[in-house]
Amino acid sequence: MKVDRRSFLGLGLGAAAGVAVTPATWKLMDDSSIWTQNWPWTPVPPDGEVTFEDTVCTLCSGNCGISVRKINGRPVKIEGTTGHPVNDGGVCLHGISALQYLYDPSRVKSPMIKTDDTWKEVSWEKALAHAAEALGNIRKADNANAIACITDNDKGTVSGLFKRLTTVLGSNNYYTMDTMEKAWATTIDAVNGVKAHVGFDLKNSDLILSFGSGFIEGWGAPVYNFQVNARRKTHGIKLIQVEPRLSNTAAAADKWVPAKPGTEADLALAICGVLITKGLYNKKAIQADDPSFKAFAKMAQEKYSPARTARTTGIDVASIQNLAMAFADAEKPVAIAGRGKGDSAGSTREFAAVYALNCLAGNINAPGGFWLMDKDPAEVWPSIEMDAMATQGFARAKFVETDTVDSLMAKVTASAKSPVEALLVYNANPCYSLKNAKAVTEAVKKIPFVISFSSYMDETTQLADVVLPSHMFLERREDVSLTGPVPLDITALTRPMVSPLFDTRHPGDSVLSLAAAMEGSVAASFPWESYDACLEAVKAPVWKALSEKGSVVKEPVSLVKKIERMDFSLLLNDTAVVAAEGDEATYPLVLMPVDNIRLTGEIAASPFAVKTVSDKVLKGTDSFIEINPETADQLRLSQGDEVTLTTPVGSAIVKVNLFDGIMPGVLAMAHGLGHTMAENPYVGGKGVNVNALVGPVMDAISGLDAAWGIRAKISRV
Amino acid sequence: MDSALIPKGANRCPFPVFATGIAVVGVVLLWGVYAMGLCWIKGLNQTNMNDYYGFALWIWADLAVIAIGGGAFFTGLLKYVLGIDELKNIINLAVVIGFICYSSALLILAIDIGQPLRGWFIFWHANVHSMLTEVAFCLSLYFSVLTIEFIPLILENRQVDKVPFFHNLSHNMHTAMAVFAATGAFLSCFHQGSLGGVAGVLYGRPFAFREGLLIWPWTFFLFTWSAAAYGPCFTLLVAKMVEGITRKKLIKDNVIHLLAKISGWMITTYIVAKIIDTIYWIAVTAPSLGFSVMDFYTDNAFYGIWILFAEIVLGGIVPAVILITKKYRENSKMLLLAIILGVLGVCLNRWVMVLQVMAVPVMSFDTWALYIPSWQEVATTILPVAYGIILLALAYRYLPMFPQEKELSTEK
Amino acid sequence: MSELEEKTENGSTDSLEMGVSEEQKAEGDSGIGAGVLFFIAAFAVCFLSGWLLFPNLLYSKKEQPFNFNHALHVEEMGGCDSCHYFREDGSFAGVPKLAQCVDCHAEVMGDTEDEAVFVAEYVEKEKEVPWLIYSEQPDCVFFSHSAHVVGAQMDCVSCHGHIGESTTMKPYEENRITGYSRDIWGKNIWGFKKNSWDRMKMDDCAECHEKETGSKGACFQCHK
Amino acid sequence: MTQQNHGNAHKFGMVIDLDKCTGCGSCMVACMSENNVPFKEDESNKKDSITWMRVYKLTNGKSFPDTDVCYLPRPCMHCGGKGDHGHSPCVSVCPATATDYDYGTGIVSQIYTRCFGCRYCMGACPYHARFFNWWDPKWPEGMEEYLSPDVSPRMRGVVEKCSFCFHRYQAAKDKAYLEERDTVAEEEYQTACTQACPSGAITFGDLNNPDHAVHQLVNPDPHHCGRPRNPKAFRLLERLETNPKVYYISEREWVRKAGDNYLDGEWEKAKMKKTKGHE
Repeated sequence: MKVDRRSFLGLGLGAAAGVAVTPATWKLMDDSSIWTQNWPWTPVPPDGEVTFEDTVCTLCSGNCGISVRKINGRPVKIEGTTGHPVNDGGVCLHGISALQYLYDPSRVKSPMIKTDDTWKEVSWEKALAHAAEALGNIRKADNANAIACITDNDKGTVSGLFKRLTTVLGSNNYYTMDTMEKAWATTIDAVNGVKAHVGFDLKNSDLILSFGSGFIEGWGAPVYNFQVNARRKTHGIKLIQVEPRLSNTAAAADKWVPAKPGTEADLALAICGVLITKGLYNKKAIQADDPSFKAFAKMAQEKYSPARTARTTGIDVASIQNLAMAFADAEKPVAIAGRGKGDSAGSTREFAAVYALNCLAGNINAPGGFWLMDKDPAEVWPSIEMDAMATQGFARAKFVETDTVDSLMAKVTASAKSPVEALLVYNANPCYSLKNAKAVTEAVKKIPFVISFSSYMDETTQLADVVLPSHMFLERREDVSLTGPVPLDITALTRPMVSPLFDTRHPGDSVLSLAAAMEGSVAASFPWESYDACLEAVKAPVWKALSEKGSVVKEPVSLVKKIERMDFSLLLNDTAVVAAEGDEATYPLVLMPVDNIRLTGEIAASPFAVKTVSDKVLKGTDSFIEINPETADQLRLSQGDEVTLTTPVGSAIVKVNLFDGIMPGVLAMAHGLGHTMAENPYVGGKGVNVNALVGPVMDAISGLDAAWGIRAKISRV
Repeated sequence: MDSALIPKGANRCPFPVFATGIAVVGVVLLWGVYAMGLCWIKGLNQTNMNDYYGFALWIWADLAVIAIGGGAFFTGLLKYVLGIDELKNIINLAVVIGFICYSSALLILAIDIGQPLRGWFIFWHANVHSMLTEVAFCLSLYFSVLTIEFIPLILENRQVDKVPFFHNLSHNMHTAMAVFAATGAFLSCFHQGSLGGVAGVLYGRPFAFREGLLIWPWTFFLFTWSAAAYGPCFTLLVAKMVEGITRKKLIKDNVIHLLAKISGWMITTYIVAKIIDTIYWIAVTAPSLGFSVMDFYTDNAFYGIWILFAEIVLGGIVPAVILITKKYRENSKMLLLAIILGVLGVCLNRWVMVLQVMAVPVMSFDTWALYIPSWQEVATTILPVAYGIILLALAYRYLPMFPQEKELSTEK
Repeated sequence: MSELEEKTENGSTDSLEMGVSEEQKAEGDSGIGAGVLFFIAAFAVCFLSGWLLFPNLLYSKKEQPFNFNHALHVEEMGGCDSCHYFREDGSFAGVPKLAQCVDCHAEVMGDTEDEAVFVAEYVEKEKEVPWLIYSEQPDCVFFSHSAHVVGAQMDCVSCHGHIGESTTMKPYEENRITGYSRDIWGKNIWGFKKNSWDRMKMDDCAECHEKETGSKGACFQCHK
Repeated sequence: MTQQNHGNAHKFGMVIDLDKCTGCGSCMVACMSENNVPFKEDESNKKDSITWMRVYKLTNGKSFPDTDVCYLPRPCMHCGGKGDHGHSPCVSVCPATATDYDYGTGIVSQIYTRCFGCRYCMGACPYHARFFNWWDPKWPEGMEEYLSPDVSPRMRGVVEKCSFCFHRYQAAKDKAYLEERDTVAEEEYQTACTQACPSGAITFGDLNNPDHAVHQLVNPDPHHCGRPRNPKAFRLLERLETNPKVYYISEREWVRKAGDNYLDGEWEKAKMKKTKGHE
């Protein structure tokens, strides 16, 4: 038999026919499609019992109550806790994304030491010994005060531990990052001479006059304010927004008053002037014959007459008077300040002017008004031990007079050799979030030894020499005090929702073990076995309630009982006016950083949050600047054009976004972009950090950073 | 080398020349196959399609090749059912073109779907309300019919024909061809129509939406009619191209003119219907949904009113006038112009009904979506063209495609 | 080109054609015969392997971690729901977790080798038993036990068969392509079934739904 | 089934108060987190970014300082289709029945394992509420730990969209069955976006149930396929007769006008008619 092509034909046909009458073909066809329905590389989340556990979100100062949905103990979703005094079930996009922060690819997974610019993962013992040795050497050189420490704020036991460590090491160089709460506190101190925590009873007010506050864009306790905003429709609360740009708050407001940038204080003072002239202020609250009030009244009426102010602010006389009338007519008006989210400080003059408005309305400590709260931290700290090195170091002068990291960094920049020899950084990312971030980065580079306690490889941590990585908040137990300007006094306890994923430690435990490694009086000042023990001991006055209920809500809040004086003479000081850096001839435009609720500052936003960011804020790796079409026309620019944006501080290539809602001549650029974490490409390497384009302006009164913008120019690339 | 396979008495170029030509086109084909492979293995992220442009370049190509492949069913209908016998001289070409176009269309569909291994769901889990289901069923059935129509031609290959079984099979199939042609025409009417329906039923897309008869929007009938009208244009165009490349006269002028005339009248009737449809759409349909016609042609960088003009006047009225006028039709240059304009016209119509539909914003705050295909899409779209050229070349070389070829070459 | 073509045409085509034709004729007869033979052979091989070999190749067999005696447990514990219970939120707990078993099996209580393995390997090591679930539906399926057991008052046997009476665990057969348990498609390779529990494909759900509720139901009734 | 269930059928729907919406994006993220929505390194091409819930920014087109902005969250509209018969634009075109209209709930499903990725439904949807998985979903190492088992993750090559968190209805029904109840209470079935919205701008419930807030807010007209009788409420692209189950409320006229397309002067005419009708 000859094998030819017909044989092959037969073979093929036979095979085909044979297979066709077996189940193989049909079953395989079905199975192959089922295979595509169950591709092994598409994850199948395991099922199990659903449970909910409550904790507190610490991503911002709002401290919302969150409920973590778990499947067989595995957290899968974050929701707002219903009935929680701050957020009553609501929750912001960052809080919902918290699990992405837990699994963030830029998490520092174990202690690390940097040698010759390369990171090496090491054991905790080694990292601690390394840090202790460096700090010990500085102390031994009788230079203990050259150790500085930066934390986000000074509330709670963990900050307390850092402050304590700094002290017992022998340094008074402990700094916290600027926030509007800090600016408010300074203002109140200057005006009334009292230490108070500010809270606005917005829920019960009937008119909110906001001077540039991103009231519904992350200001204060964001979710709390969203709910206040939602109440406006049902409870007739009016909102007036003073701001040169139609922000989301301005859009939601009943009235938008687009004052020229940086003239908010002028407008507030002009309104004061009108109220005083017309006698429309609360006579009970104000002692009209007080000489300091008289001086203030004279200044407000003359220097900030509607006619003059109309020129400075661009708001016409009638509008200014109408604003004043609206404020006077309201039963429970309240004026608020703190730009954007209030993540930075601001001009004391602006805060004081707005505070003056509230004082004139007589709403201090009144329902629906401006509350000066007296918050008792309810902490008991044992005494500290200071050895000779510590005593000597601590007796030295602080590097800078004001408690601002900006000033500290400026000092480092200005000195040939950094006066700071070791820097401890916890819960702060100055290399990203301070103005003129590039200069800050250079300053940090000059510091010989930096210890970061961050959970993430953020901009500051990248420059560290040792990282003692912290658990992120879902992995730890810690007391948190509400710091946002809400009329609530809550101390809450975060609880571990998941056992730590990596070889990280509770920052409190890191401080304790670092102190232990230092031995001697330093170790002796931290007598607790663990942070948990410390927490229980220090919070002893409220521990029972805190540990059982998860939070201590003080109700009613205690308000500052007596306000002895009310002195606005600081407003008479002309030098307090904060102008934008740069000369108008070279830089004809004004650049304002603006806050965007969908982006964050210090810690980069989550992949989910970045996903929600408009393509008119970020496209690919390009940041956009908002510009009025009229200004763009003059510059012959159109939507999407690439331009070089130059300010006295720096320059960047950005794209143009035409927006009718921004004042001609003003540029706006979103905060929160330009993070550099290479490990997290979902958020890192996108856009430009606007802080690198704006320099700090030291407030003449408080010394805090008061910059609200900078002069700028743009040219086509 | 391969002369034993070449039809008797036919004059073909030497094998090396032929092979070289095929190889050149083959390279393009391979490029397309590579792109196709990428789309299958890596997924449709290889394209520049997006959630706004879910249907794009190659779906246009799909619709276009089906439209211009319409010559097969329509010529078949004319010859076998209506008995216009002269058309037997061009029917083979029409069938081969149809086969190429339809196999390409099916291939494109197989690449276009996100889950090719589930492609059979369209048959197994069919949703009878969907135009696409109708398309899939009619398209695959008609493709089977075309294959059956193509087989006798293959069997006529000199070597195959020698096998008595195949010879008889071929003969018997020929006698039954009228039945197949009729079936094909019926199926074709439906799937051409349902392809038109694909856009016309989109009542969420005012640019595409058309009222209609029963479940079929007007586009259903317009697509069928236009495929019948313009399909022969493409058949003629390919005939002219083959003649040009081989530098031989293959089909007698009377056949060409006859088909051109029929096509002309079909285009004329079609374009009248299309104009009525367009006017109704402009005057009634779109305004009832809140759109004025210029909303569809302004505010974007590409789609201007020119496209409507080009489709209706340049691609419709002009070829219609040329083809129905004896003087123009019989002027070879005018004829060529008309069939080229016709083919472009129908392709443009399909473009508009696929791509512009996706581009036009519907929500008042939405924006136009324009899109530029990726190279993978372009390559995949060119793939059928290369495949078509190769198959046509093979068919021409080895099969007696043009019954008049011998006669005409002797005449010469 | 046309010149070349002409040359070819006037060349040797005719003689060549004759040659080929002769050769083919000679081949023709035996060729068809061989073709038929090959056809039959290939048909037989493919037919048989499709029926006999294919089903065996398609599934891999896996043994359970250790044997479990359902009958014994039913006798001791009572009905199915004493171990396979509903949680308060209405969800079905399915195969018991270790914690549940430990309620009784904190220490070895019987004398079977399987229990000894269980206690030694899992209870003492606090490790969940990696049971292979015969009726595991794919991820896209949402099956409400409470709708069927409480709502429709169905018994477990209707879908799961008489597993409660079994004393040993049959090997778990996994489809190598899809990863499904063989019990979903059914033992019969064509998918034919005799009893309601022989198959657990969507068509089987739909069949019963159609019979009992008059409709196959909307997709989201059972998909997620 | 259709006929049978019409009597006691639910019609789940959503009402979004655009005056309360601040554009904060919580709903978008709550949705992504609830429904295992994947993300890519670059999500700034919004035409290729899976956002079941997407918040659009609308402007009134006026120049400074008369500009106004409104945020409009857009989930899947779960259209009832022409005549509210369940032939939604997308359902009617899907060739493989991978998306269907549930007459018992009014919810438009999407079955990822049935879909073969022809994307016809996306072309049919004027709201761009449907998304194609151009890529295999991929999570950074370890992050797939947070995926929820209630919603199956999608594979490359299929279409996905908002399901009104149907799995939450399944869970609520599970509980109701166990407790031998026939009905699911209003608060038992709420979508993730509704729950998360810090402004309380989203309301969700049964439009057929007069006791539910959604019904009270918009007062749907059963004789006109659920058209809102509240003059401040509107549905997107009402004129296309898609009959969405998502309603919007705004006091601002320009916002209501932006909800549909109108020829020059038509809006004013329609407004006149509407006010007359309500007198």
